[in-house]
Amino acid sequence: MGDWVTQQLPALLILVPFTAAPFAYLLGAGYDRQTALLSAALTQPLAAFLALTVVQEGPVRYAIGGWGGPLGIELAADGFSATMVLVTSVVGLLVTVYGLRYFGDLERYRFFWPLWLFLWGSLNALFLSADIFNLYVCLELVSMSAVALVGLTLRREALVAAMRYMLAAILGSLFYLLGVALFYGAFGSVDMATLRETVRPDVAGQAGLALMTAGLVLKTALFPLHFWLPPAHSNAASPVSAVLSALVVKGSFFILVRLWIDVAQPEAFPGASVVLGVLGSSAIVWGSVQALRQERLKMLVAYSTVAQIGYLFLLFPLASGGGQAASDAWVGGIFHAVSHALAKSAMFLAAGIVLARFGHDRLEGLGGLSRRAPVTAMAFGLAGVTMMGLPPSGGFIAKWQLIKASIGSGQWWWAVVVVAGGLLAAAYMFRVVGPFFAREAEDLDDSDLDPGPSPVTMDGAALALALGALVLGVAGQPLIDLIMVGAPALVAGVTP
Amino acid sequence: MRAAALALCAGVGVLLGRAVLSMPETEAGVAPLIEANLAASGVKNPVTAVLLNFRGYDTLLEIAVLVLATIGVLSLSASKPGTWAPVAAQADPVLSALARFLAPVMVLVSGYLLWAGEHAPGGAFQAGSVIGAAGVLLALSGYARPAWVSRFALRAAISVGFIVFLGTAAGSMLAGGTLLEYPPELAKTLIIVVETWLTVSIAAILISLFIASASPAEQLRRRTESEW
Amino acid sequence: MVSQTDLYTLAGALLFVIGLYGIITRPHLLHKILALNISSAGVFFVLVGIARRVPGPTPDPLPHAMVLTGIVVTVSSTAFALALAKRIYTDTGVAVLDASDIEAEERTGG
Amino acid sequence: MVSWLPTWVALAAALVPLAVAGGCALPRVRDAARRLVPLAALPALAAAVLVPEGSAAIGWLVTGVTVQVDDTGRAFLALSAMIWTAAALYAAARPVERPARFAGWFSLAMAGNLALCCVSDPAGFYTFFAMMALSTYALVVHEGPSRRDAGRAYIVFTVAGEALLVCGLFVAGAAAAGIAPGTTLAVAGTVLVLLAFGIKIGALGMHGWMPLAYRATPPAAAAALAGSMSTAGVLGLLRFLPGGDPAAAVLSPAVMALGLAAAFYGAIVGVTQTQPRVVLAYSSISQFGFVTVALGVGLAEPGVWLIAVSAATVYGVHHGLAKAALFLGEDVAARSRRRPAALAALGLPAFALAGAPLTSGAVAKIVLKEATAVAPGVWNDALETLLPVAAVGTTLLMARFLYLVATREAAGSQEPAGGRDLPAAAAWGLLLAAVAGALWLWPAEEVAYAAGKSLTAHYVWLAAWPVVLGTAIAAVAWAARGLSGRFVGVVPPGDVYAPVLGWAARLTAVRDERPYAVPKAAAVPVASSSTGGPTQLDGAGAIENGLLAWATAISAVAALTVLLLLLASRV
Amino acid sequence: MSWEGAALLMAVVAPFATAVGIFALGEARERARSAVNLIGAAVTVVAVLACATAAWSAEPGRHAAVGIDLLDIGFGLKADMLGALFAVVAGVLWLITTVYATGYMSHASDRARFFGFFSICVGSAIGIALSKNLLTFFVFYETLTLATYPLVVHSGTPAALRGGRTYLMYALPAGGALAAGVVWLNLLAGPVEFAAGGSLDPALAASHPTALVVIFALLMLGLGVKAALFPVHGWLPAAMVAPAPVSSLLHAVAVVKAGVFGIARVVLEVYGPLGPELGVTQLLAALAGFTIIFGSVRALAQDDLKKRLAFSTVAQLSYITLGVALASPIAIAGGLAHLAHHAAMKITMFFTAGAVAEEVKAYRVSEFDGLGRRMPLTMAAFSLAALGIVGVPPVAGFASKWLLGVGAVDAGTWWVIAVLGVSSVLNAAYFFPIIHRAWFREPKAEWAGGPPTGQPEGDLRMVVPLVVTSLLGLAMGLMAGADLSPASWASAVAGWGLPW
Repeated sequence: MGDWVTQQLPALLILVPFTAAPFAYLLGAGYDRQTALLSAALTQPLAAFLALTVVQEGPVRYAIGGWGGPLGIELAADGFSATMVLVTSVVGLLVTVYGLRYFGDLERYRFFWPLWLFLWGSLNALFLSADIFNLYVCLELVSMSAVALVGLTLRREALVAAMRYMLAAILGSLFYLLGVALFYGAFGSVDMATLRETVRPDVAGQAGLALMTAGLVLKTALFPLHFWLPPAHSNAASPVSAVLSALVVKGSFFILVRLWIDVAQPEAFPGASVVLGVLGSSAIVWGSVQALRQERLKMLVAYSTVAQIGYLFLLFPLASGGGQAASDAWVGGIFHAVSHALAKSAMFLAAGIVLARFGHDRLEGLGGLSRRAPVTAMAFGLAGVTMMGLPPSGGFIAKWQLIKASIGSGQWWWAVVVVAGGLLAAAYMFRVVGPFFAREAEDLDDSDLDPGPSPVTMDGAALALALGALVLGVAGQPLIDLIMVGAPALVAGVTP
Repeated sequence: MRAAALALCAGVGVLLGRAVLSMPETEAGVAPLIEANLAASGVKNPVTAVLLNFRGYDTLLEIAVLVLATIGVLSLSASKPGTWAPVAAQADPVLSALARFLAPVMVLVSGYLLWAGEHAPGGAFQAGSVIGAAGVLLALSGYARPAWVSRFALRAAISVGFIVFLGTAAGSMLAGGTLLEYPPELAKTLIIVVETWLTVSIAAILISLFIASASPAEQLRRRTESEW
Repeated sequence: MVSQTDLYTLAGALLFVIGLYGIITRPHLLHKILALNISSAGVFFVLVGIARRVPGPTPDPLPHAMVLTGIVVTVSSTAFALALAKRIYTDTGVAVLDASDIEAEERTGG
Repeated sequence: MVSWLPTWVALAAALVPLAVAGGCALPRVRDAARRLVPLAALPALAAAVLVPEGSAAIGWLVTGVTVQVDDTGRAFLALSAMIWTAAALYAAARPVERPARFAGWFSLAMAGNLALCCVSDPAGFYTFFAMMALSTYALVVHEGPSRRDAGRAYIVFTVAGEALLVCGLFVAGAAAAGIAPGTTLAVAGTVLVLLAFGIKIGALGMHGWMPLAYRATPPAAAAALAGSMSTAGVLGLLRFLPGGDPAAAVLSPAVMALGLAAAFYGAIVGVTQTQPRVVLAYSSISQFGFVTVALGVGLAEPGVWLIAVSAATVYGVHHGLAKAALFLGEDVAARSRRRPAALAALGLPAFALAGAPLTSGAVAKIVLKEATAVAPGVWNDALETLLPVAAVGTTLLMARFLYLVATREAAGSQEPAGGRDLPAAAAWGLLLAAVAGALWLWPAEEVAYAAGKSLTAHYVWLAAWPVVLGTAIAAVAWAARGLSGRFVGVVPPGDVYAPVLGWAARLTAVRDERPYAVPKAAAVPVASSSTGGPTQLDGAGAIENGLLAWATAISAVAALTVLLLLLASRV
Repeated sequence: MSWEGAALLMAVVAPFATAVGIFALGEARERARSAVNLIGAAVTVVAVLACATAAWSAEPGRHAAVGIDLLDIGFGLKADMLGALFAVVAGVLWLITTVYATGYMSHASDRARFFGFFSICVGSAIGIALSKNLLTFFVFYETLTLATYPLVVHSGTPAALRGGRTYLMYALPAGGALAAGVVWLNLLAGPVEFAAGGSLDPALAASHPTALVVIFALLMLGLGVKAALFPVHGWLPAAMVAPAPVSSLLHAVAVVKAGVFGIARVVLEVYGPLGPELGVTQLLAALAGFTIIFGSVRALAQDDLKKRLAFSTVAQLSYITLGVALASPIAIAGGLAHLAHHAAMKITMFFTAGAVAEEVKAYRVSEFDGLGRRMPLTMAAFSLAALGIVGVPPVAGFASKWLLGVGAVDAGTWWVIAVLGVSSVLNAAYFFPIIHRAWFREPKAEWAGGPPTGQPEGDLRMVVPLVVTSLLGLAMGLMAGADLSPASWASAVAGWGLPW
């Protein structure tokens, strides 16, 4: 049994949520939450198990239908994939637990569970796929479930935001698919392992890469293409916002990294990596500036996501040189993705509690929150530590690595951006946290909306995620070992 | 604005064309491999072989997309999901007569399409669409609220294809293979089983998509107050 | 010398950018969705064109399979997008994304 | 000398008053403790007599304290013990308000004063010196708000002195720790030590506090202050001036000049004063001028330092006793119903100070002459001629003092207050006896020699003529009151220092500011609600809205694609 | 793990665990909370004393240490003499402050939050003290930065929020500068350990002189903010809006000392001989000297007592920096001794400020006339501490000043002596008026009779701690020469800390 599970791990990670999804829909009211919980309770250990296997036995390959690439489709789990699957499972489990009470058995929110399970399964499928066309299907699955979740509240702003997101997502997928077509035309395969051997820096190939990049950048909401993210993430129901900011944007980023660092080599496409770095830096600055201007908590957090996404894209210029700096950047970028996932979901979950309790999330209305909802306030504050990149936190380790990479690779200007970004983050975080300690609790209007103290499962989920982000800052070594398993040649460097 | 957009699109077009033309004249791709393994796939049509066997996983996910889209649409729809909303108060007699005559024929046609899919273009999607059309026709002609259809039945119909597909996939794993690894001798049978149930689901999906989006606006409005 | 296949593929590219232009410029959601479908048709053209590049009579089945999968995916997403657009229209009375598009919408009489 | 007494006993004995001070702070035992104050200095007196020569290091105390018993220390310890005992007895006889409090600060100052006589290391000396000087502030201002100016004058000068002293002692301390400071630092250190103790002894330019403080302090405390505590400054100089260090020789002329100037300045300004105690203050300034001269001579060359030391010691003791007696006598005379007798008794310390024959003054002046005789070159003659002239000045001062005391009632300034006259008079009597006998019973042989010499005709004449001359001038001035009266009161007490003190007052005046720790919180107004993005639209907001518009955004996608495709085409 | 390792971990973990316990117990269960708090503080004291023992008994250059590795970063703790000095000060004073705070906060709200973050601050301070390398230090340093904020803004008044904002405006950029410096240094020299006599390879001074100077500047900027060095001292007076226990323990001891302690670590145990060689320590000394005078002058005219104390702190902290920056073991001993001495004296004065504010609602110096009659013990303790700050023997301040002065002679820097002299005068100028008002001015009518009959002069939970700390200050000075006194301890540190 045990080794059967070991063999089938990648498939199981996809099958479990995908099986749970239709059943959650089929069984409907009364059983959907249990189904989701059961699926989460199964998937999370599987993900942990996968990570363990990868660390112990190296990268895992899985030939679907027994054909293997390039004829068939393969699943592949190296350190990067396993990491993303793992963080997905952690965030997913806690969001599920949070959702149990957040949505309760409200008829209106019944659709959350099947949609969310679809999203979870699609994310796993995406992170595990080793076939660029299959990735297109995964992208569509992820996007559509995400969009459907955004529209879940049926509020007008939410619906418009969902529409905007939907169109952007489909367009992104089309660009990506066109790129896939060109790749196939140029190199005759859609299997990454094969492509890794055959890919050449010729016009068609680079054009394909260019198109895929454009589409994925759009889906990742990198500045200046972030137009769809703030409305979508801020108007969705909070658990949805959490998943979107924490995981969904990372999905398209994951594919970008695969294509750039793993399949193709950045130096095979000179200049483009710098473009991505510049856009990333602009995102850091612009997103933070916008976050500073917001007056609603969830808008601020959404813009913070826009800013934090920027850090991820520093990976491309920093890794392009190879060597130690590249592997520092590799660890830094992925570590940032992980810690941001944990912290940002914690923030949105906390924001959700605020909204649920006090009926609004106006910043100037949050005075005295630390008295009214201490655990919530603390969860938000702790998550903020990672956002600012202050030690001890995963954010700090990530920035530490990025700064090291930029100085180590002689591109010190990226380091300046990183430090400046940290200060800006501190500025907008304390715009939120400061008023928490204000004396006048009457700011929080006790409308009859207030359902009283938030349930321990919700507070607990938010706090656990925030603490997780902090723990990464001191006990992150295992994760780093995992990230480095089967790292692409370019960044394998010397294991830090 | 429009001028700028036009210029940009033109730019994309030109560069894209250049890239397309720069592709190698001939590129075998995986065609030879497909030829070589066609026999083991359980179907004669190479495209179907790719769809249902070599890259059956894509198809699995594609069904997932379909079911997901349906659930998404239903989540947006006004009336309680899965119920048959009254569409036409009373249909005109001609339409209903035509519907009564056509519906069985369409079911028959879809059966043929399903069977043909194994060697010629066709299969679950075509078959499902035809039945779906029949359902739409019935709905339009006022037959669309038969008492024997419960919500659960519709939900079951929507998801059964996907569930069966997943079941065979899981079965192949339990049988010791990998995901969707059909034993050659069983491949054909399994594929036909999956295709059949997919036909049911696709039909149900098309019908419910039609019904779900055909609901009066005031019902929609009622459900959009006091959100948090 | 541009071959027949190339023309076919180029047509696909052209369709793609035509759709792209429509997506940018047409304010009405329905138009945008249709434009998206035009673009995807373009992509499928390109794929079919690529399928023709194999030596020998029978085209490469893989791109065809991709196209079929792509079509289903596009159909699904179109369905969902349409439902969403309809819902927005019933709730807000207009089917546009930006407030700025409303008058543009009225001008084009969508 | 009892050889079995360890050296540290001296310090222990000197610190007995500390315990008394502690007692005075405790509400319960306060009244009992206050009665013990007159006895507090007796152990120190005993130690001065009994503890044998020697030194002992107490490592753990502060930064390591060296207890030192030698002839110099012994002399000052005995002097201080006598004066403090007399003063304490006198204080016990005179009612003061809040007596326990007075007794406490009194004992604390006493402890510091006595203890500093027993230590020789910089840190230890500074410790007790500070204890003495700072607790004296409480004595200066004890009689209430009317004394605030005097108090400020005292504390400003004291603090400055402490600061200068500690800086000077750093150098000494470094030297003690075996670190050789460079010449510059050594000289600087010497200057600092001179300035610091100069303030204590009211050396010229550092004397501003003395008249005010002497006038303000209650009589008993004033006696201790003028007689003992100021003299402690002399001990400080003896201990920490680098006598015998050639580096310091450059300072010798300056110091001698300073001393001479002080001697005359004190006399000239003093005679114009209108209050007896202020006159006494200026006489102290003048008298310490003589001591300063001796020290200046000592600095000139290594060989003569020891002579200077003994001269300074003897003169310090003589002046201390006489001055203390004068202060107590002034108060006795002011309160006593038999003023003529008191005035007569006051004559003794007055004449002693003037250096009249047969008084301790005559002996002290001879010891001083021994020192000035070895002054280098021209200074020798200068001092030879100028010091007797200064002695004339001293006589004038004393005359002025007695005149003021005698005529005070006419001035009608002070009513005889209550209190027990007899014990007070007895306490004063003790001091008078000390003044009369101290130098004749002094064990050191050079003093005995000088005492003997002072009885020879030559020295009687030398001692007598300035006094006679001075008395004559005083008589003339009294005769010509109309003329001399013009000079009376032209110089305010504390002369040039009035502006300095005003400045000090402004320096420490508080600026009125709202305190941070406001007890109650004011509520913050709740801002109006806002939905979606920011309500106010600045530049960044406008740009962002542009970016959020669909058309712009998708055009940006196209633009990015073009850019990347262009990059792609560069192959 | 050896008992030393256990002690190290316990010393850092105990306060954090206490914080968790306090947060968990929440606002309502006060009794249990106070119990947890006191027990935690007591355990911490035992642990830090154990660390001190370990440091004392270890032969020079070898220390007990524990740690974990992350990337090329080794997070770790070690028990060395220098660290133990600060750790013991922070731990012991925390215990006392806890007692005081229970009294002071007895009517306040949000006590769970207060005491929780308070414990975190202390834990971070002890972590700073026991950090084994620059990076661990940095981690705890930033933790301290953040955990202090909720305490500064605790009262929640607009003034408090303003103060908090000011604090962050200084602290966060400083953190950025520190981060940059730390990363850069780590890249230049590899993981930077703290080692007696400096851990940097002297060859670096030749190869990267400019980089080292810039890094030093960055580090000093980062540490200087907490050390309240001119011109980045502005936050400290603003932060006085915090409750008295915060001002007492954090803004007189833990937080600000963390800054100077960091400076000591960097100057003595990272740069070592490179400092004077590059000429940076001389500059640092000059800056510290200026700050001493500047802070004292600014303190002169402050009417608000806490603000006056804050400026005094600004000046006094620079004594430590100055001592560390002078190239003389004696001066260094003086500076480090002042770390403990100033802590004991200044905490007493802030305790007093709080006790007076609570008891008689007097906040300004000008309201102190005759207060000595009303609160004799309290004001006696205050006066004793004030004399100590002025440098009047035998109170602690004198011992450190003495060592500093003699060290200055040793280093041949005459201007330091001048600075010390002037600063003593100024210290007297801003403290003696308070003493004068309290003891020599006529009190208000209701104070004239002394404390209300039959009652103590104030809440004993406040009076006793401040008397204890003032006596501590006296003892530290009176027995400065004794073994294990802070002064001797500091001398021992300086002794082995300076091979050059």
